[in-house]
Amino acid sequence: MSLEEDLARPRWKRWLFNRFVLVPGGIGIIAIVWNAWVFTHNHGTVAGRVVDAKGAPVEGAEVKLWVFNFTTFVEQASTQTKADGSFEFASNPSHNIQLSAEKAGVGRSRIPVRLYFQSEDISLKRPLQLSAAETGK
Amino acid sequence: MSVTAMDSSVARSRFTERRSTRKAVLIWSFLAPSLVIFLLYRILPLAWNVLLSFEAWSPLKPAVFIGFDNYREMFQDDDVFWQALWNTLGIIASAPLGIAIALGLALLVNSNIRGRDVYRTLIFLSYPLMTVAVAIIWRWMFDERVGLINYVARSLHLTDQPIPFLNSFTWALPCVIAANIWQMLGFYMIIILTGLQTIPGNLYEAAEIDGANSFRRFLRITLPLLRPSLFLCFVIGMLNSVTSFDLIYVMTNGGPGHATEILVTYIYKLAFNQTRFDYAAAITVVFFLLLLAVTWGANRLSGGNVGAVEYD
Amino acid sequence: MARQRRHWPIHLVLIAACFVMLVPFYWVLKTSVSGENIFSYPPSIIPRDPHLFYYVDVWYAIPFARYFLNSVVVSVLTIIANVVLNAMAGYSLTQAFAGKQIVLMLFLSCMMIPFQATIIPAYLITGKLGLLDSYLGLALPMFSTIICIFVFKASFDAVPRSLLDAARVDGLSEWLIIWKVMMPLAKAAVATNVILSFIWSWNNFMWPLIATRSQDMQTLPLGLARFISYQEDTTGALYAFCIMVLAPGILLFLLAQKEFVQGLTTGATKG
Amino acid sequence: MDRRTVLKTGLTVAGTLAMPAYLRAQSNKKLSILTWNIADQEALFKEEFEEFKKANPGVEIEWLDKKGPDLPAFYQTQLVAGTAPDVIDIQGALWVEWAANGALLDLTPYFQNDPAFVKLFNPDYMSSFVYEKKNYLVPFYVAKTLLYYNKTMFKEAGLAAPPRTFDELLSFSQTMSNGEKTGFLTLNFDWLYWPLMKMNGIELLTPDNKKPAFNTPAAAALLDRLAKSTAAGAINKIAWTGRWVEPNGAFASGTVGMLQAHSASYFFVKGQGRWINPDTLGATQAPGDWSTPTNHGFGISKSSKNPELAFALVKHMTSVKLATRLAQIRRVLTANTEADKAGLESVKSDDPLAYAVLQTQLEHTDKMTGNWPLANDAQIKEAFWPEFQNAVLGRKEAKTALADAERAVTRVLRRS
Repeated sequence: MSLEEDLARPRWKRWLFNRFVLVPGGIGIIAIVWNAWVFTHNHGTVAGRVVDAKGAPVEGAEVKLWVFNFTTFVEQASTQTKADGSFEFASNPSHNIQLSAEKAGVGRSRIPVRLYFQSEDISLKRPLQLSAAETGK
Repeated sequence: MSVTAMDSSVARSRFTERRSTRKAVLIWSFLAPSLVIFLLYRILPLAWNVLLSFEAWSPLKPAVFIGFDNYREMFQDDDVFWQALWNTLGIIASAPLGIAIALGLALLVNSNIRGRDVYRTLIFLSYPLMTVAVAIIWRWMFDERVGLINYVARSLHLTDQPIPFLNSFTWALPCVIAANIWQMLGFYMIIILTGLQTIPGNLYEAAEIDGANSFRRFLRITLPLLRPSLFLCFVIGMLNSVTSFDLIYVMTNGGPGHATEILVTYIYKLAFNQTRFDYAAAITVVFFLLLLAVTWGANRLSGGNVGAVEYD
Repeated sequence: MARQRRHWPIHLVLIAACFVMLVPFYWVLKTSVSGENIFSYPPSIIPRDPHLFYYVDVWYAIPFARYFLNSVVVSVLTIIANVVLNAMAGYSLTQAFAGKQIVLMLFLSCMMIPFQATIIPAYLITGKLGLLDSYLGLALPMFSTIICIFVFKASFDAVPRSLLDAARVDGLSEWLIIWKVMMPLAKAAVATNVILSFIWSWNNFMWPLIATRSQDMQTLPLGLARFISYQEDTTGALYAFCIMVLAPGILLFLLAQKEFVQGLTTGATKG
Repeated sequence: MDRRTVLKTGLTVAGTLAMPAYLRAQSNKKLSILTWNIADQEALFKEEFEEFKKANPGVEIEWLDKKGPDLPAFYQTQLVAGTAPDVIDIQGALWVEWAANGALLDLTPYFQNDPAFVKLFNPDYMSSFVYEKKNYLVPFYVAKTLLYYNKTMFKEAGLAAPPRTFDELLSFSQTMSNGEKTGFLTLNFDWLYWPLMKMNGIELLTPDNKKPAFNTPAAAALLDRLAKSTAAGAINKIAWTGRWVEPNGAFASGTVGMLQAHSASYFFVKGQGRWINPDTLGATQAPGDWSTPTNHGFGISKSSKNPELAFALVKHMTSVKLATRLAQIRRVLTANTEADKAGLESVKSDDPLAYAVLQTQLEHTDKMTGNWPLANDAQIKEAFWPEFQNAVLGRKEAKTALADAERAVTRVLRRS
């Protein structure tokens, strides 16, 4: 045994650096990092902007947050857009949501949003564009 | 307690005697845990089934002895039982097909070619899969509308109409068998490879000197010496296939009609969907005897070695 | 060059075989990341607008982490018990003793009892042992498997007699002989045991279904079976779940396959 | 490590692994409830249980949920072991057998004590839970079959309205069938295809449920017609071979004119078929307004140690308030009249099509068929269906098939 140990790497190294430790270890580290990310980014804020057909911000549009429940989307919260057309929800609980925006005379819009984990903080890159043609869902 | 201490102090004969009783105790105590588990989860339940098969019973009702009525009904009146029996035998009969394919592949990856470990790994990969998942995968492959197999068949104009594989009385059983062979193939191959490795190379050399061509060498040397491995393949493969319930349960649930009903699924349905535990028990007993007979027959064919994996 | 030419048909056949073995995996993997309606015809070979959201759906549709943990605990228990118990039983079968044939027959016939027919008595027995709805109760019926006993037996049989006799002359007890002489030579059998018992316990469906009561004790196959229920069939989430369930098994196999595939095949030649 | 230590640690490990999860349902105030594949409503149930626990201090509730096909296996094992859950949610006709075997508690006295509670429910749905004049279940959520039709295909074939008679049903199907397109599909599990028989006046059993009554020339003629239509492609073969996914999926693909199925199909079909909107999909009663229910009801195990408490829990979960919430969240009807009204109201604006579908479930509840209270329903089904299937798929002469089915059904009836 002793001869072998002299020749090979130290025993602790052999126990530590083999694929049976490294692969699960690697997966474990990825899981920890991912969870750390999730814990710091799960406040449930959903932010975005609403614009009209020409791209100008829409103030006072009613934005609704719909949360997926079994077969359909259920209304969870609603808010009004500010002067610059922006809106923000603070406590989205889900990972599969839809946002709808509507303002009388301007039009409406509804978009699905998929998140990578529940309550993921997100700021929409593309604004909701209201159009008169969009009816219902 | 120490054996070393006794070694020097005890007379030779006494020593061997004590040693042999000690050894018997050791052997049986080594066997005991496994035996207990088999007793609890195999033998006792089998005995329960045997008793129940002569009774009329369902949960909450007292058992009544009815003699051979369950067996009489099974053999005389129950068409579904016969269909399930034939389907089960069909699946048993398909095992040699899978083994033949595996034998071919094993011979190929046993040759000295590059990347053979990669081939071995890839071919074996289907065996460790969860059967429920395999069933879902194949259900999806055979899907009538967007399954890959129908897609390929339609693209190549082999058929104009999509074939409803798993809903067809003709196709359902072959499809289930194909999925089963797919899953077992790697396992068969590994067992056969193990067997191939035990064949001494000098036998081949001698045969080559005698001028036997490779086909004759295969027939005269490989096949006979592989018999234990092939037997093992057959027994394990067959038992795995006919006692595994998940694949058919998820793929077809025995349908359409009873086209893919096998004895296990029928037993399960009888017991739990129709509350006929007594009758299901009778079928279980017949099923057990059937498997015993088939295994015994295969054992005779392979050269009568129950130990099956004796390599020496 | 001559060798290359001789081998290409073999490669062709093997590549075709591997293709057949792998295509179903691909088809399911493709479906699980497809962005399009998975029921539109013709199906696309390469997924359009691939996304990972089906996996997110699966994660939240069932307590995936909890089921996963349960499956792991049960599998680990099973693996340990299998390696130890099967090695012991396998060793016993290499020795000559009265009643060996009966034991062999018993083991073999035990393989022929379909589990579905034993559910009720098995449940009652587990109940009597007080192990319902516990990890141990889930794992116990699979603590020893016949095939693996035979694998160990074959492996021990291949250990040269001379080596054992030498060890006995050295005065090693049977325990030490097994532990120090035979087990190191039976690495392949251990690997086979680990993989096979893992497969069986990881895949077990019927027993956990019956033997668990609480949500907290469910295992992954139960989650998968629940997933087949009607609503989820309409999306790729079912296939995402398949992939998530299969991944650990495949990973373990790929990690241990060197010992398994190579060990199993080369180890036996020594006999 | 010597042997003894190994053994000892082994035992300790085993003990700790075995102990914590094993909690026997011995506690006096413990209720267990087993539901049928509705784990998706976990949040709702948890809330309901919390409320119940607040109203009944000291009560513990164990909630179990099993998938449909697995539930019978689980429940029966529990029955044998004497640990059956106090409250169970049962679908279809399974309960009759369990009631006949003495597994379920007769709820009639509870109903008599509480007439106000009984009045909450639709009497037709309520009466489908009666066996030998005793009430065994309280409706949890209900569904019955209806006829979905593909308006686009109707228009293409020049058909203005859905069929009102069985003859129209077949002739419309024939008109719409063309190449890959077929006219009609039905679900076939349980007795969901039975409205087709009932439309033609065919009964399964004599009124006393003692003898088969289906082996008549009229039935043979009907099976012949169905077989011919199937062979001609008017009726899709999947109607007789598929289970749940296949027929719904085929209809969702947009190539089938009509689908006879219950309301749950709507959500499946909608999930798969992107073509579906109020202009393309219609929902109406099948000809003759016949339908077969597949209901869910709560029963109480006879072995329950706290039947009073269990009934209180059932009452709580089917109360107007909670039934309304279930109806709204899961888009089902609960047979609780007030709750269904509220549930429908909330669906109306959001999903008019779902409204139309659910509306059919409240109409013609007096014309339900295929829900006979038979103690050996499953066995009769198993005896009858394969022969029916053989006949309509043209694998057997209708007359022979009916005769064979009669023999098989008689055998089942005689056995019990």
